[in-house]
Amino acid sequence: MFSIPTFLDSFGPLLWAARYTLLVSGLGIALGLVIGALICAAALSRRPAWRRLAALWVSFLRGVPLLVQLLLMFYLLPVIGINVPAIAAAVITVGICASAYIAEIWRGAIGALPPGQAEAAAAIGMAPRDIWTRIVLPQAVVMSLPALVNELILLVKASSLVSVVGILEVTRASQAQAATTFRPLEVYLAAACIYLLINLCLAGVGRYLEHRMAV
Amino acid sequence: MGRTAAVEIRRVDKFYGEFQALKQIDLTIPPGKVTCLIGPSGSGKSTLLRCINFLEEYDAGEIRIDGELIGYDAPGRKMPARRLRQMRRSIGMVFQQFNLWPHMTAQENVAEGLIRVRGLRKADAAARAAEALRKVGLADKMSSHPARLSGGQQQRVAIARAIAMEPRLMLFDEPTSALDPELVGEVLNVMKTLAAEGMTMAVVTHEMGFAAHVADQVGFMEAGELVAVDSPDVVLRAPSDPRILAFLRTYHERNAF
Amino acid sequence: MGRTAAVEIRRVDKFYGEFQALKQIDLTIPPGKVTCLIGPSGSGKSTLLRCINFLEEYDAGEIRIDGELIGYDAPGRKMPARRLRQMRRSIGMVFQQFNLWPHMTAQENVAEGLIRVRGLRKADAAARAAEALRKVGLADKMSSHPARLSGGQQQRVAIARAIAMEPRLMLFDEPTSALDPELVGEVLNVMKTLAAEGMTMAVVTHEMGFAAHVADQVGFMEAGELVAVDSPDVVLRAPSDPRILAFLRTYHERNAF
Amino acid sequence: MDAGLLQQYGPMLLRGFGITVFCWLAGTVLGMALGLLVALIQRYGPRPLRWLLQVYIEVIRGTPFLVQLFVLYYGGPLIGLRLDALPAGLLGLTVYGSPYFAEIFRSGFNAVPAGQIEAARAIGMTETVIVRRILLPLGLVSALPALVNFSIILTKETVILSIITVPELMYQVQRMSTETFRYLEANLVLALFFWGLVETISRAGRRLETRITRHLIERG
Amino acid sequence: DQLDDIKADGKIVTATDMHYAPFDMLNNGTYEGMTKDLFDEVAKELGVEPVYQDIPWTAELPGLEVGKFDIVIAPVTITPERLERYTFTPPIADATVSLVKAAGNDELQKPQDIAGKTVGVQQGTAQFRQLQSYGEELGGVTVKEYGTTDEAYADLAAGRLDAVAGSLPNLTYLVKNRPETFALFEPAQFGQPTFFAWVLRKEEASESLARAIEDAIATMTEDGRIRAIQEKWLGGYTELPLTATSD
Ligand SMILES: Nc1ncnc2c1ncn2[C@@H]1O[C@H](COP(=O)(O)OP(=O)(O)OP(=O)(O)O)[C@@H](O)[C@H]1O
Ligand SMILES: Nc1ncnc2c1ncn2[C@@H]1O[C@H](COP(=O)(O)OP(=O)(O)OP(=O)(O)O)[C@@H](O)[C@H]1O
Ligand SMILES: [Mg+2]
Ligand SMILES: [Mg+2]
Repeated sequence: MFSIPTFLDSFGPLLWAARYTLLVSGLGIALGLVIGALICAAALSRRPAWRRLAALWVSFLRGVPLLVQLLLMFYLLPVIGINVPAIAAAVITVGICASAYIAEIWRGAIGALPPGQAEAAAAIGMAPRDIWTRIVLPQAVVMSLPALVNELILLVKASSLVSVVGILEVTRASQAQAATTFRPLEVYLAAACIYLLINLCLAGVGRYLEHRMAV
Repeated sequence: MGRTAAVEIRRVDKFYGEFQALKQIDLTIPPGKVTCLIGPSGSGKSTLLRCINFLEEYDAGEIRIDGELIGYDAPGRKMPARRLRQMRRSIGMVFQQFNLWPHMTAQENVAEGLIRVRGLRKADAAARAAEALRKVGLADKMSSHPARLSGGQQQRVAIARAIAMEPRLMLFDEPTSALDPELVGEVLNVMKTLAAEGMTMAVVTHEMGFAAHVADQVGFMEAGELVAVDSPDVVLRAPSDPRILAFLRTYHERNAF
Repeated sequence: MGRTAAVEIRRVDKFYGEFQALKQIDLTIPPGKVTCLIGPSGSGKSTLLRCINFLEEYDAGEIRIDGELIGYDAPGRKMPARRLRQMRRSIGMVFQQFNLWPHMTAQENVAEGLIRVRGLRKADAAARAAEALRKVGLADKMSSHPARLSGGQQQRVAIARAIAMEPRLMLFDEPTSALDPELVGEVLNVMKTLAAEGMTMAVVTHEMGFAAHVADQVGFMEAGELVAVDSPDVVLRAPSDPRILAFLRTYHERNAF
Repeated sequence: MDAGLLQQYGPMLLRGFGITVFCWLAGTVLGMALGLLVALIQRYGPRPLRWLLQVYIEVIRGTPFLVQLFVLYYGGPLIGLRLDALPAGLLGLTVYGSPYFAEIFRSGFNAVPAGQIEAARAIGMTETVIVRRILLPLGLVSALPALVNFSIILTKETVILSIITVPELMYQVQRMSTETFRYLEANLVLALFFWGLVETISRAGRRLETRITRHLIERG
Repeated sequence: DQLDDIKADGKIVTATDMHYAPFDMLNNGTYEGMTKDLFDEVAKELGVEPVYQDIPWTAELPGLEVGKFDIVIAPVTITPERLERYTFTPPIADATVSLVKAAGNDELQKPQDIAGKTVGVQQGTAQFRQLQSYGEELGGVTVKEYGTTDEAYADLAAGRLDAVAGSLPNLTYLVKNRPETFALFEPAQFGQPTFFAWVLRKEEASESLARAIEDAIATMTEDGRIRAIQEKWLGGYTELPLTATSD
């Protein structure tokens, strides 16, 4: 019934494809965190224009499926004369999409911070950038770590969508493998193991940080 | 420490929605002097203090630090954030609820402003923070986080944090509420030294003895109004206003033992 | 109000990691009496109070409320949560940092325990909460959330919240730190009434006058040790221990004005 | 999109959208409930159970929904578990969402200041009451945006239900595009429907957020 | 002109969904299959280098339309509707719809036996249309649509389906790989003869390219290369028409 050799044999090609999963999600995460912080800052800014921009950003990127965003990036940008290599398009799209979710997570955590702490910093004339990076974000990041790790894990899995622009990552490789062996169950389980491995690492880092940064 | 600062408060109103927390406040805080604010709970003392560094936006009137209007460029038009920041750099504040940063140790709490605002190098800031903490008797708690400090220890970190910045104007909101009498004495001495060095101070306090001993002038607030401002001799030792008399009566009864 | 309660504390130790916050504390809090705890900042007063209702687990010794050991069934074995809860229902506490529930109004803060723990109906609880808030002078702030209250107002809500529960034993951790002298006098009166009605009270305070006037016995703590326990006449008015003498000196100097 | 196309595929697409919304709503509500349960057991339960739930969280959270659904639907019959597409889809969605919700609740709980829970414990409130009256309302303040976030992500996970032949929106859109080659229109329809759904969810979330934080974001 | 551009570049950019055995497969990340063997030869005839890209089926035709690649070399069934919208090369394989069942299912022997049964098929394919009309002929067949054939096969193995309809080459390859699970009907085929071919944009600039490929395939049919490739992958040879038509 269940073919263990197929299951084991799948790991070779899938692990090879995991390079791209790691590359796209890794860079996507990095980009998402940076842009997410900026968008979150904009969302909490005093200036209505910034706030509107952030709201629009979040609304668009959460509203339109990542698949569609990728297709837009890859198939529509060339129409207006911008051509990006597949891997760059994938990383940028994934990062930008993640930023919207990350910004919302941080916004929530910041909402739960006692306002007195930012006040104490503002009262001595600290620049907003410093208040942000030294007082607000460190605490918000710790507080939101579980939700953030959630999001990053989702991002690793969502990176499978980049196959539409021709990148052979784990999910795509497993589909290919399933189609040659006609044993999708075995192959998909192998793929699940690889995702699990990556995500366990992420969750582990999250737990570790949570532990270390807890005060 | 630079030149000292003076504060002029003119006809300031402050509303929270319908509720008027400050009513036409007029007060001059002379440079290099200690001004104490006393008055019943909820009378607007904290609100007034917070208006001085514009943490709270006042709705009418003017507050000038060394002649410079704080918060507004012109009536109703806020000043650029950059200028406000600049002005705040010479103003220190100790909050009623301390507002320590929980993710930093006592020492880091004090050093942070020195590094980010005064631009000190890390090592110098750490040394100065240690020095300030020693002054308030916390040499052995420098690497504790606020959650592991007692109430009085937290309050002293807050005081050290403000003092280390060497502001020209210092706003204290009940800086000794969580301190034992001995420490109150010590903080009082620290403040006397600072005053002697020319720092301008505005202190909200419930410790009449503290006010009587350290203040150059005392303001009495009630229900959003500044009822009286004068030397402690007048306001505390020989008050004429019946509200102040009532306010002080229980105090004297209780503290003579 | 039910039968009054007595607390017996025997050889209690408390460690935070390496740091010993309480050292072999021995103290009897007699029923229907007011026991004040004074001492320098960081000496372990709050910690001791928090051990009494087992918010802090003590590491050695025994604490008995009316003869019943709190927290443990036997040395090292914790009591069932249910029994602990039962015991806590007759113990009230006013926290040094108030710990009000920010999502509830002042009135809701007070009524919550009455409904959930005492089992009162909503309307009755609201009425009793209003009554308690009136007692501490907050009739006009009943529907304000804590974030909109001044420091002293918050503290009074915390006091009202504890008093409304009519516990047999009350633990006050600096219940007047944010209050003005007039209010301190009022709270003192409230406490005197409660004591007269037979409530047992343990009060941590920095207000020596308060302790001198209201306490039946005063304990002086230093560095985790209970240095002296006796009547206020002995501890405050005629102390022999040099540490207590030093502690009180600045106080008297300052408060006579 | 021309009128003929709309006439031909409109009803089908609408039905698909209805099923999508139903699956999402049921999956979110049930997943949130299960997640809350998991988070509470993690906080109060006995150690072995907590450990077990940790494994549950990591495994379910760490593997793709597609695989879970595939194993449940196509692998289940191998061990005698035979479900129809819709029940399988709902079960899958609920289980899939629960660890994410559990973690969000956990982080919300962690953000509640210890003192406010102590104040409740000190008067002898039961933990159930503390959870209901203190922990949840205060935990929700910081958790709400993350909850809304994940609910929105779940809307998109519903498209995966198409692989087990649940006739939801994606299934219908794919059908339309393979039959008519109107890929752009098909994707546009998909995007529009999802955008509408997501926008509704985030608006509702914002409204709830302002309601529960109104009293908290004043001075400390 | 597209052909000129390709020649100038020296390479032709293609797209195919590399999981459609035995046509397109990824073996440890290396592309192989019948399509590749065929197109390698075609590219040789054109005198250019082939560039192979793995693009999911759903993104192939849209990508072709916006010019992301020159040609879709995934085997696409020729249908009248598609002929209206795209230019097809001559057929490259037989696509006639066939049926597969679970091994050991003796109840089903010939295609007519599916009357009243549940049959799976890939969504939106030409095979789907043929299955549907065949079902009507037989007086009722429950047709279940799947996103990819993999899921249909999986559901057949899981016992929810009685049969799966697909193109003969695919099903042959499936049964060859998992004889213990799947078996072909006897005969397997039931529908109109249909064919797989490759797809180009329907525009003037593509016409010369289409003709060049047509010529290449004709040459390859003549010199027996097509036959060799078919035998290698399908285990037999079917003669194919030399122009793209659908009856
Ligand atoms: N955000 C707010 N919204 C509404 N009312 C407020 C707000 N903040 C403060 N108040 C009210 O303004 C009044 C003045 O408050 P303030 O904190 O200045 O009092 P205070 O004199 O410092 O009192 P205390 O000695 O108790 O600290 C109080 O009655 C308080 O209830
Ligand atoms: N969680 C903790 N971890 C480590 N040390 C702690 C912790 N909590 C308190 N301490 C230490 O225990 C000592 C006693 O603290 P406690 O809060 O009981 O002091 P206190 O007498 O109430 O002081 P204060 O008058 O300033 O409130 C202090 O030195 C404090 O730093
Ligand atoms: Mg105040
Ligand atoms: Mg204390």
